[in-house]
Formats: sequence, C-alpha cells, structure tokens
Amino acid sequence: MAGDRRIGETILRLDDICLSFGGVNALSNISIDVKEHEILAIIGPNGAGKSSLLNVINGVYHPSSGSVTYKGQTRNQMRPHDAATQGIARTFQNIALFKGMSVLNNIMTGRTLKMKAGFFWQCLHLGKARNEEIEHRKKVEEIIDFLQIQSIRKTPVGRLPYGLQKRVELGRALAAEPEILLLDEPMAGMNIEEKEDMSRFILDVNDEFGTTIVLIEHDMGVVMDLSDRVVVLDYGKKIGDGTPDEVRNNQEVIDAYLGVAH
Amino acid sequence: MFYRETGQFKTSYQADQAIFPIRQDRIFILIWLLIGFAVIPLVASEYAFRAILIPVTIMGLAALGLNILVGYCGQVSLGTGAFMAVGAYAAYNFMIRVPELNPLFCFVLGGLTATGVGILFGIPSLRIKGFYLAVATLALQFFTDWAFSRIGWFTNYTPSGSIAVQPVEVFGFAFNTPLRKYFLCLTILSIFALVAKNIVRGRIGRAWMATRDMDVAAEIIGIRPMYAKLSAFAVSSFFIGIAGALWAYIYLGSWEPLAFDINVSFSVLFMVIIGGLGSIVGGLMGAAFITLLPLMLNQLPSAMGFEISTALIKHLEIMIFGALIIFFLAVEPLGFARLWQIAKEKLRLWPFPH
Amino acid sequence: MGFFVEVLIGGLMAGVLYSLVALGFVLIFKASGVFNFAQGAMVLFAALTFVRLIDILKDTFAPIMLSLLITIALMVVLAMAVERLVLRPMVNQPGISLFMATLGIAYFLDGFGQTLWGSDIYTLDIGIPKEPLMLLETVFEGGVLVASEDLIATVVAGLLVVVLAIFFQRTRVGRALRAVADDHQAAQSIGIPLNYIWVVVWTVAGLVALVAGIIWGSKLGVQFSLSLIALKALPVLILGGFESVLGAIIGGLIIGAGEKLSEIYLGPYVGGGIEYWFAYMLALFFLLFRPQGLFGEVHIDRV
Amino acid sequence: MGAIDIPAAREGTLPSILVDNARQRGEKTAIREKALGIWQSWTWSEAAKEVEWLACGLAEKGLTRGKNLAIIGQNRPRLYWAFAASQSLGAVPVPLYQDSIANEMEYVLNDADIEFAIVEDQEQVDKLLEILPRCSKLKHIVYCDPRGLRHYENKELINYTDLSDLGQQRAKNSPDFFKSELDQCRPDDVSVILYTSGTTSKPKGVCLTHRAFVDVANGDIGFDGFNDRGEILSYLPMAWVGDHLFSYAQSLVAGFTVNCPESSDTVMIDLREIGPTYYFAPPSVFENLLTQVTIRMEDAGKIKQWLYKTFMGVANKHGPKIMDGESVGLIGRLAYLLGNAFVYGPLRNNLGMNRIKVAYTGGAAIGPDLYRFYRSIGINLKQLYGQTETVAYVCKQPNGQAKIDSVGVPMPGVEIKIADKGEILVKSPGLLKEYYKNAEATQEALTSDGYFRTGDAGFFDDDGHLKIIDRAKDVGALNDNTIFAPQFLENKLKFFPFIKEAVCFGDGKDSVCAFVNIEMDAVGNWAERNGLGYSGYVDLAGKEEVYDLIGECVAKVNADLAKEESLAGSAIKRFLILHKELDADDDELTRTRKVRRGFISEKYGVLVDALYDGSDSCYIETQVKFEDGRSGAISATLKIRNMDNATANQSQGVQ
Repeated sequence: MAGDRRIGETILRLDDICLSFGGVNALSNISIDVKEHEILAIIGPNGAGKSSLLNVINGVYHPSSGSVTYKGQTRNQMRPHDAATQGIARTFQNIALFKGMSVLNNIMTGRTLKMKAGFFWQCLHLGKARNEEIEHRKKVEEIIDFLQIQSIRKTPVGRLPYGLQKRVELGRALAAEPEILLLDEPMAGMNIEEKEDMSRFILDVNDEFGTTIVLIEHDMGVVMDLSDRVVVLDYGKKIGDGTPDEVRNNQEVIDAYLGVAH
Repeated sequence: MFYRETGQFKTSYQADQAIFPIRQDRIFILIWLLIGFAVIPLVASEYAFRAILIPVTIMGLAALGLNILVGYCGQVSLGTGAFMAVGAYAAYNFMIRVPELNPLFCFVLGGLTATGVGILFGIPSLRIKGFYLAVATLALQFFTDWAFSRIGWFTNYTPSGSIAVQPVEVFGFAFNTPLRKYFLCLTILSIFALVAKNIVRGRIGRAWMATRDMDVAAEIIGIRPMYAKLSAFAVSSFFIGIAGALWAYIYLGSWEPLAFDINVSFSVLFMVIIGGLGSIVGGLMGAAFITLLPLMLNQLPSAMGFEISTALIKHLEIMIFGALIIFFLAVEPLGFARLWQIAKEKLRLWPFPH
Repeated sequence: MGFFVEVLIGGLMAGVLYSLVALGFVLIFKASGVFNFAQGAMVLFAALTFVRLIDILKDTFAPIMLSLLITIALMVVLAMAVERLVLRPMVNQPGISLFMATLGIAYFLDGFGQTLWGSDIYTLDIGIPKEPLMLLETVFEGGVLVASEDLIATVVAGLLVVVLAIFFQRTRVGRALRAVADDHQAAQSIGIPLNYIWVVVWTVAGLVALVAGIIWGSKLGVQFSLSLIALKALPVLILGGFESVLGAIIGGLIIGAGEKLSEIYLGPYVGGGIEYWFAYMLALFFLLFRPQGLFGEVHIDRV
Repeated sequence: MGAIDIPAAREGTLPSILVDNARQRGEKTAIREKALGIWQSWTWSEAAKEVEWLACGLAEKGLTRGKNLAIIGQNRPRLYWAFAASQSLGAVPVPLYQDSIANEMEYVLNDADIEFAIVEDQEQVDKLLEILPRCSKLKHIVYCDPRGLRHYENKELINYTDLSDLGQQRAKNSPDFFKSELDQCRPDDVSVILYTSGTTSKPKGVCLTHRAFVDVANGDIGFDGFNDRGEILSYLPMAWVGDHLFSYAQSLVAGFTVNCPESSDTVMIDLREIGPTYYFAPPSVFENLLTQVTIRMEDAGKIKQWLYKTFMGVANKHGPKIMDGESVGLIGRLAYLLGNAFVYGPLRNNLGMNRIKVAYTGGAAIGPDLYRFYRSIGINLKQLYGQTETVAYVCKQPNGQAKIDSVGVPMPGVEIKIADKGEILVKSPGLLKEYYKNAEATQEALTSDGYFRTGDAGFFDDDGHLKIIDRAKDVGALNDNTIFAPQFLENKLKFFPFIKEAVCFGDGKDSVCAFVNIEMDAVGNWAERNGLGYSGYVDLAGKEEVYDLIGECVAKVNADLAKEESLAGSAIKRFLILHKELDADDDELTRTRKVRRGFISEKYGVLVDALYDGSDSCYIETQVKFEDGRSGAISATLKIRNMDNATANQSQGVQ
C-alpha cells in the first residue's frame, strides 16, 4: 500500500511510563517507540489504558514515572501547549469540537499557533490581522477540500451528524500541520461507508503530508489494513508490539484480546 | 423575505469574511446607524435622551464588555458593577489629580485601570470554574463597595462620600446637553461594537470561544488558557470600565458610593443573558430591554388610571420584573439574539419553512 | 483572652446561621444543579409571611402554630410553582440561564412578599428568651457573654442539620434525592421522578429558609435586609463546596468566626466595615489552593 | 426585455475570438470556478494566457493539426481551456460524458483515434488506465487534480500544471509559435467532435465546424439579446452540444461569464450564489425543482401556505399574460405586484433564478403545469428545439410568444421542410459537416439537397410555430389503424408529479398498455401523509393504494386523449407499476434519460405479454447493476391494473 513512503527513525519514545489514578494503575512500565512516517495502532480491551497513553503523549496526564522523548529531547512529562507547538495534534474519543462555532472556525482554531498578528491590528481587523485571516483561511479551505466537507463549511458543528463531526475534528487537528497525529478511536460509531472514507483520509494524510499517525481503534479489520505496526495493551501493560501479522499470531494477544473480543 | 441573496457571490476571502457579507444586512445596519445618528436626534425629547437613550447606550457598552467575558469566553462574572466603579473612580481621580488631561483620555485611563483590576481578579479563573468563579467575582464587588465608601482618598475626602462632577469638556466643547451627551455615548458605543466584532471574529475571539466550548481541547490545540481567559477579562473590563466612567460622568453627574453595587452587576448580566450570550447585537437589545422595562412598568399603573403609592409601585415593579425575566428565560433561554437569528433564517428561506 | 473567646463564640453562632442559609443552596444545587440565588428571598418571604400571619391570627387559640402551618403550606406551594413554572420549562438549559431565572424568582419573591405583607420592620417574638448568659466564668476572667437566643438558635440549627442528615440517609426520598444528585439521567432511567424530587428539595429548602428566617427575624426584626443574608452565605458555599452539606456547616462556622474576629482585630486598621468583603476574600484566597472547595468533589477531565 | 446593446456579429475561429476578447474586454471576468470556498475568477486576458500556455505545452508533447484530443470531466475552467488550446493548434477536441463507464469510453477513444486526453481527476485517470491496453493510440493523459495520483507511475500521465509550465517556457522561447498556429486555423475546419448518445446504435461522432458554432452563436445572440454582462452556470455535461454551445461558443462570442460549480452535489447552492442571467435545464430539472418547492411548502405554517396558495392563484391567472406582455387589469397587476413581493420574488431567489433574463428547456417535452408555473412566477422560461447535428439550433420560442405545445419559430437562417410521415428536415448554418469516419451515416442523415433528417415528426401551426409529436420512426398504429404516438402518451403521463417514467406499447396491438415508474419522493411523501407504511421502493410500488393513485393519473390522460378525435382510440387500457427504476446503468435509458423502448420491451417481454393476455399479475426477476458496480437480481410479482375497473373507484390525491 505504502508506495514510496519511507518509515524513518524514532521520533517519539516513551520510556517506562507509569500512571495511576487514586491508587489504580492505568499504565505500568510502558515503553513504546514511534517511528517517523509510520501508522502505529494501539489496541486493547476497554480500560486497557489506550486513551491514557495518548493523554500522556500530549501532556494532558502527567505520568508518575518514566520519560517522554520527542525529537531527541527527553522530559518527564509533556505539557499540552508544548506538545502543540512542537507538532503533536490529536482528536478525541468523545468528539471535542467547539460546539458553538462553525466548521470553518473550528478548523481555523487549529491554526491558532501559526497566527501572529498583534492585538491592535486585530481590534481593527486591518493590515496584518486581515492578511493573516485570509492567508490561513486559504490553508483551511485546502483542508476542507481535502476532507470533502465543502458543503458544510459554514454550518455550526453541533448540527452535524456524528460521522461528519469526526471528520471536522480530524480537519482541526490537520490545520496545525502536525508531525504526529494522535487519533483516539477515529471510527467509533461509524457505518462501513464512513469508516472507509475515514480510513482513506488517514492513509492520504500519512501519504501526502508524511504525518506520523498513532491511532486507537477497535475495529480489527481497519487496524490490520491501516497500520504499519500494532501495539497491544491490556490492563495498562504492553503485551504485544509488532507488524499486524506478528500481533495477529501472538498467543498472549490472542488470549487477552482477540480471543475475548470475538 | 426581503433577503435576496441570489447573485451575491464572493470572489475573495475578504468579501466572504466581511462582518456583513449579505447586502441586505449592510443596508439594515446603515439604516440603524442613520436612525441612531440622524433620526433620533431630530425627534427625541429631552426626557427620552436622559431616561432612555443615554442609559441604553452606556449600558449597551457595559453589556458588550460583559458579553465578551461571559458569552464569548464562558467566564461568569458578577462583578460588573465593581469594574464600572473602578472605571468611574479612576477617571475621577485622574481628572482631579491631573487636571490638564483631556477628559476623554481620562476615561480611557479609567478603562485601563479597570483592565488592570480585571486581569488581577481574572487570575482565579485559571483555577476555578463556573459558579465558583461567579461567586469569587463577588469578592471584588463587595471589596470595591467597601473601598470606595470607606477609603477617603478615592473620593478625594468628600465628607459624604458622594461625588459631583462638572460636565465633560473636550477642547472647549462641553458635553452639557442631552443631545451632545447622547452623540458622545453613541459614537463610543459604535466604535467599541466594531472593535468587539473585529476581535471576536479573529484569532483571539476564536481562542475565547474555544476555551468556552471545550477548554481541554483548546489547550491541546495550543491555546494557552491563561492567555485566553486573562485577555477576555482584560478586554471585558476595559469596556466595562469605560462604561462606568461614562455612566458616572455623562449619565449620573453626581453619585453615591453605592451607585455601582451588586444590583448593577445583576442588571448588566440580565442584559447579556436576555439579549443573548455570544452576540454583539444581543447585548445591545438586552440593554434596551432591561432599561426600558422598569420605565414602562413604572408608567403602567398611572397610565391605566390606578392611584398607587410609590412604595407599592416599586414592589409591584420588581415583582413583575422578576416574573418577566423568568418568562423570557423560559420562552427563549438564548435570548433576543437567538430570536433574531431564527427570524433572519426564516426571512432568508421565505416562503419555505426550512 | 475571654474577649477573644467571646468574639469567637459570637462568630461561630452567626456562622451557624450562615450555614443554615447555605444549606438551602446546597440542597438545591445537589439535586438539580441549579445555583439558587433566591434562597435569600425565600428567607425573607417565609419570615414575612410568618410574622404577618401571627399578627392576623393573634386572636386565635394558637397563632404561632397556625401561622407556622400555613407558612409551611405556602412554602410547599411555592416549591410546586417553581418546579412547574421555572424548572420544567427550562429543563436542559445551561446553568447560567437557570441561575438568572432564580434571580428572577428572587426579584419576584421580594416584590411579591412586600406587596402582600408590607415593607416595614416587624418584630418577631415567638418566646425565645433574650437574656444574655454568662458562661465559662471559671475559665476566663469575667466569663464569656453569650445571648441566649443565639444559643437556642444554634441548638435549633444543629437539630435541623441532624434531621436533614437522617432524612437524606434513612428515607426513601432522601436516597432517591442522592441518586438524582449523582446522575440525573441514570436516576430518571431507573424510574425516579425528577419533577417530584425537585418539588421535595425546593420544599425542604423552603423550610430551611423558614427556620433561618425565624431565627434571624427574631434577632434583627423581619425586614428587607433578611434577603441579603443570601450574599453572606455565598462565601460559605465556595469554602465548603456547592455539593457538600458538611461543607456548608463547617464553612459557615469558619466564615462566621473569621468575619467577627477580623472585624474586631483587623477592622480598625483599615477603617472598619470589612466584614462586608472579608468572607469573600477569605474564600477566594482559599479557592486558589483548593478550587473545588473544602468538601467539593474533584472532577477529573476525561478526554 | 428592454433595449440591449447586442454585440456585432463575430467571425473567425473560436480560439481567435478568445484572443480578440482578451484584447477587447481583457479585464472582464471570463470564467469562474467555485473552489476553496470562493469563486476563483479569471479575466479574458488571463484565460487567453492559460490557453496559450496549455496549447504550447500540448504542442511540446506532440499534439499537432489533425490529431484528436479527448476531454473528460465535470465543467472546469481548465477543461474549457483545453477546447480552445487544442483548437488553436488545429487539433480537434472530443469531449466525453464523465459518468460513462470505462467500456463506453473505450469505444469512443478508439473510434476517434484519441492520442491525447485531458481529464479532471483520479476517477477519470483510473478509467483510462483500465482501458489503456485496449486503446493503442492513447499516449498522453493530462490530469487537472493531482489528488490521490501521487504514486501513479504510468509514463502516460502528466500533471496539468507541469504541462502548462512547460508551455509557458515554450511560449517564452518562441513567442510567435502560438499566433502562427492560430492563424493556420480556418473557420470551416472541424472545431469539435461530439458523440451522440445513440438510442439504438453505437455512438456516432458529429463533426462540427468553427463557422457552425460562430454563426449559431451570432444567431442566438441576436434572437435573445445576450451581451457580455451575463452570467451562466455551466453544470450540464461538457460532452453535450448544449453546454458546448452555451458555455463555450456563446460565451466566447457574446463575452458573458461562465461559472463552474464546486461539485455536482452543490449545483443548487452554486446556482443560488451566482444567480445566472441565462439558464438552461432539461425539463426533468425544472420538474424536480417544482416537486421540491411543493414538498417544502407542505411543511410550511398555515399563514405561509395560505399566502402561497392565494398568490400562486394570482400568478396562475395573470403571470403568463404579464410575461407575454398582454394587458392585465389594474387590480390584477397590483395583486401580482404584491405576490411578487411576498411569494414570487422570494421563491425565485430561493431557486437562484431572480436574475434570469432567459431560461431555456428542451430535449424533451415539458409539462404544461410546470411550464406555466415558472412563467407565472416571472421566470422567462422558453423552449428550444435542435439536435447535436444542428448545434441545437432549429427553433426557439420568441419572447412574448411562448406556447406550451410548440417549440417556437425557426431561427434566423434555418429552413425547415416537413417530409412524408411528418418528418422534419432542417437546413441551417449550424449543420454538421459529417459523421466522423462514417460516410454511410452522413449519407443517410442528409438529403440530396442538403437537409438534415431530424427523425422527429411534427407540423407547423397557424402562427408558424413548430409542434413536435414524436420520433418519426416511433409513430405507429394500433390494429384498428388508430395513430399511436408513444412518446406523446408517455410525456402526458410523466407530467404528473407521481410518475417518473412511463413506457407505452401499442404498435401492432389492439390497445395501448403502459409501464409506469413512480417518483419515489413524491409518492413516498404522499404515502406518509396518508399514513401508508412501506418498507422500500418495491413495496411502495406494489401497494394497492399507489395503484389507485397512478390509476387516477392514467384516467386523466385518457380523458385528455378523448378530446382529440384522432388520438381518442389510443387510450391506455391496462398498466403496471415497475418494481425498479429504469436506469441508464442498466441500458434502459439513454444517458440523456430517454427511454429505450425497444430494449425495454425485449427485457421485460414477460410483462408485456402479461399486459396483453389479460392476467392480473406477473412474476418477474431482473438483473440490476448497483452504483458500486456489483450486480444482483431483484424479483417481484407485479399487479396489473385494468383501467375500465380503475376509473370507477377514483378517490383522493391527484389535482
């Protein structure tokens, strides 16, 4: 599938991450390497700690021990803002769009970090502020075109059906032109057609922009089709890590997850 | 119905992102400006200026400011009266202590002082949310109530604690007639409304709304909550501070320490809620409604020929006021702005229902 | 030292009364998520109704008992009216709109009460002894002076808290109410009638308001300013947490004591009158360290 | 329509007119495309530059005089430029229907000796690559939208932008190249080959000249007063003669602006935004619009419904007269004025038609109610008549003389003869030069004295307006010698909103019987309003109540026929409702949505037999192709309704 897309060096490394909530261990000693340009899927039963892992990566949760190394810089924890400035974007399991805003404005917020016009010019909406709005609108329109949501660009997101909201959320994350895109169950609750579309978009993003993608997904078919590598979590522990085929044939994984789910 | 949008296509982003992209809306706003600046001055009575038009424009400005904070950034504040007081007393002190300053400049300084206080009292918003924050802002309200009545320096040690000022004079032009005062207030309101609109449709406005709608997601996108919230507090209290200075200097002329008490906070909040959260024009409609309602209730008994004692009128008035507030909230919790939006939508689709 | 203890006890007793008003807030917030600004107005309305009924019924065999019963009945009617006319039409509206609606209720009750019963200051005498008591004479020189009405009020308030605690823990309605507080939708799905629960809470809040009104009223006279004690109760709420009954009680005590002590020991340096804002500043300062209040629940943002 | 400055008649080849436009009105907008949220615009001089670069790029790749170039895609500026670019090199553009499947394309590509293709996107590229092994001549495929094509490594592919850059370089190096190529083009050269859809046989390539298009455009412009301030929305297939005439030739000659929609899904929105002054749509589009209006109005509140009903009454009474410039009383005019403010104006606005000066329909008959509706709300809807072979230029209705049952008067320069069996013969400036590589067909189509056989039967009425009855070869007779004009009957049926398609049989039979396709939206809506539950198309089509509904429609048609002496005998005796929609993908319709009667009567032979053997129902199983290319079978037992019985129990529904 992947054409000439080359998987590069490790861009993000998690070392020995532990995270607990009120004595419950959500993640224990997790170590994962994410390589540049790859699509890495994280799978595991509910409550395995998948979302927590993404939250550690972009700094929403702070691990109790372990370190996060991103682009060669090691730190004990990420901060959401640092993660954003350094090119980590994400979508959420339960759609976290800005309900009161239009599709266009939602995606525009994704470009906040790239906009620099000062307060004064914004008050007047002239000069730098206006040029900037136009310049970024163009970028946003390209994303809208890419995701084929032209007909809803001015619709408030609250009025959209679920599948489209997911697409808009992907658009908002893309607007930041991220190097790593974290997708938390991008296809949950979608019908087959919507899943196919979303898979197509994820592959295209990876392909056209070279974006590294870490995704959580329950649909095994989708995971096996999309990903270069699969990490399996169970009760906060990593029990598998390898190509889709390797993981499929890993006995521990079959016992813990695949066997139970099917 | 009279919206005829066919043929109004946009060939540039600039045209598409205009404040009023629809021609009919541009015509409406021009008509409103014409009414405000030309028709009303010709026909309104002195009473209308003093009792309705001037307070509505000033309170409209305050509502605009509060709407930025509550409606756009989602931070509930009950301290509007305090920010107005800070604006008013700061302007007063600048004027009496540095008499050579231009009064309008003093108003701006008053607004800036309110901005400073706003940022300071916005800091708790980084830690606390919702009603906790709302109650916390009351701290400022009670503190200023106390400070401006007990600390003599603020009132220039006037014995009674109340302040009386001369009409504002700018470059020898005195704003001493109701008409002139009205022009001043309307001009300031128009400029600030434009500025507010410009801010909310740009990066900062989107950062506010993102923080309001889903703060965790906003942070992950790279919007600093501190920056978003404090900037909302700053802009909001600047607007409100200026409104406070205008209220004191232009509308009241002389005022008691408690002219900016919690009731002022509540009424501005009413304007914002009834007008419509997150809508510039809503705040203005709310200001007009909340200002007019007591006046009408007050006139009603005598207009209908009842002889009632003033105390009773007062009690009836607040009772009916309360009931009407509940009624409006129950009928349209999103306020006039929403009603107007629905009406506009209908007019655009006319004769189709959807 | 004796003086300090005297001030402290005075403060604590005032605090109990704050707690009582705060309790009304907490009940309603817990059960319906409504920040009920009308609690103060309910205190005034209940007290006004009660005191004026006594006057009207003074020739009957038991004016106080009768008035009490009628007032209680009126508070039930009020709760039903609020549920029917405010809460039900506004279900699923944002909290801020509901809060504004309770402000409307507050305005309405203030206006309605005073239209109906007049706006003078009425003395309320239900036979609470008012002689000051001298306590702890053996511990401190000169003893500690305490008003006996305050003491009785404290006891009554304490009793009420116990009764409410039992009501919540032991009765079926109380349990349903706690379920509603935990999760509206879940409660509704297992067949707890939300509307009925609302009426119950608002009634209970009304009764609490009545007790607070009687105590404050007999101390200060029944007048408009009773409505403002709601503002006194707010810092108690931030301190104790909007959802905690225990928090309301302890918060009330802290605020009551802190307010009186600060007024006596701090006030003279800044010109007095600081009890207006001291409680708020105290609560605000406190919040910076514990954003959810003393006993409030910590919410982890799940994303 | 008021005085309009009509441009002087133009001459030359189409690309030379483009170059003239760049000189004469260089700063005026030539073409727009809705892309990235706004209407991206190009002026005439920008368009001319684009064409020059593309032409040079194509020349660089080896496109020369005499070669043919295929154009496949939705209406896009780049594809319109491809016409002019290839024409300026003396090559001939051949537009293909973009929704054709690969196999259909294969025939045309081979028949037209295509060596170059300019296509819109990945979808078209995929189709061409699929048939590439079987199209030996195809060497170069230029694509406009690179999306998804990043990893295609076929040597035939080239990005439009790259080609244009290449051409720009060439234009810089040899600045006279383009002009000299252009000057070699002659007006009588073939300018385009348009393939006819062909109801019965394989498609034929119609060769048309520059002169034909320029003369026809001049004639149209004179007739309707088009000028360079107009706007047109180009949304019909580029391979269709109408689009080539309106959006390409007329736009060049008159200088008006062409607007390309964002996508086929957004045509209605884009129509609303642009508000064209000049609009063409087949009757089916107008019909769909009216159906939507009716359905949406049914959900309106009481007041709005009353307003709509009342004022539509006024419009119906006075609107057409006002449109035709006849006198209407003062009260009528005032009522119409009021209606215009409250209903017609907003309605036109919502349909995107409030700036329309002239709207045309054609290609099929339009229902009288439909026609009247649009004219009554102030839209100058007229009919035209023509074929690919005549550049759609035979008859048009003049302003103020729009008669529903005629297609208007012969256009300037057109001569018409009515031959035996009523066949219409046409001689005009727009006549085809020949069928591509098909002398035999050319011979057949033209009479010895140079008239084109249209194959339509018709006659002139007393006012000199042409009336069309049917295809000449389709006009047949029942066994009792009554004239049987199937299309005429089918059209009458299709005028009812509940009927989507109809197929009538009767030639050589004793009586007329019909297949009916229900209009899912309208009937579904009707069923919902009447509390009739149904699980899907097949179920709904088989409902007794729906049969009653359609029976009423048929009864009305029969009543209409009874009024005309010669046609009275061809009343419909029996009908059935088909269990599936007739579909172009199943070859039951042509790409222009005309029924292929012969094919259908063969495919559904069982049903036809059942209609004539008196049975009450008939079982049928049909192969169908789904949208995603899979095929399957659906089966049903269809009821057959006897009209003698059905007329008795008419109930509700049809107006």
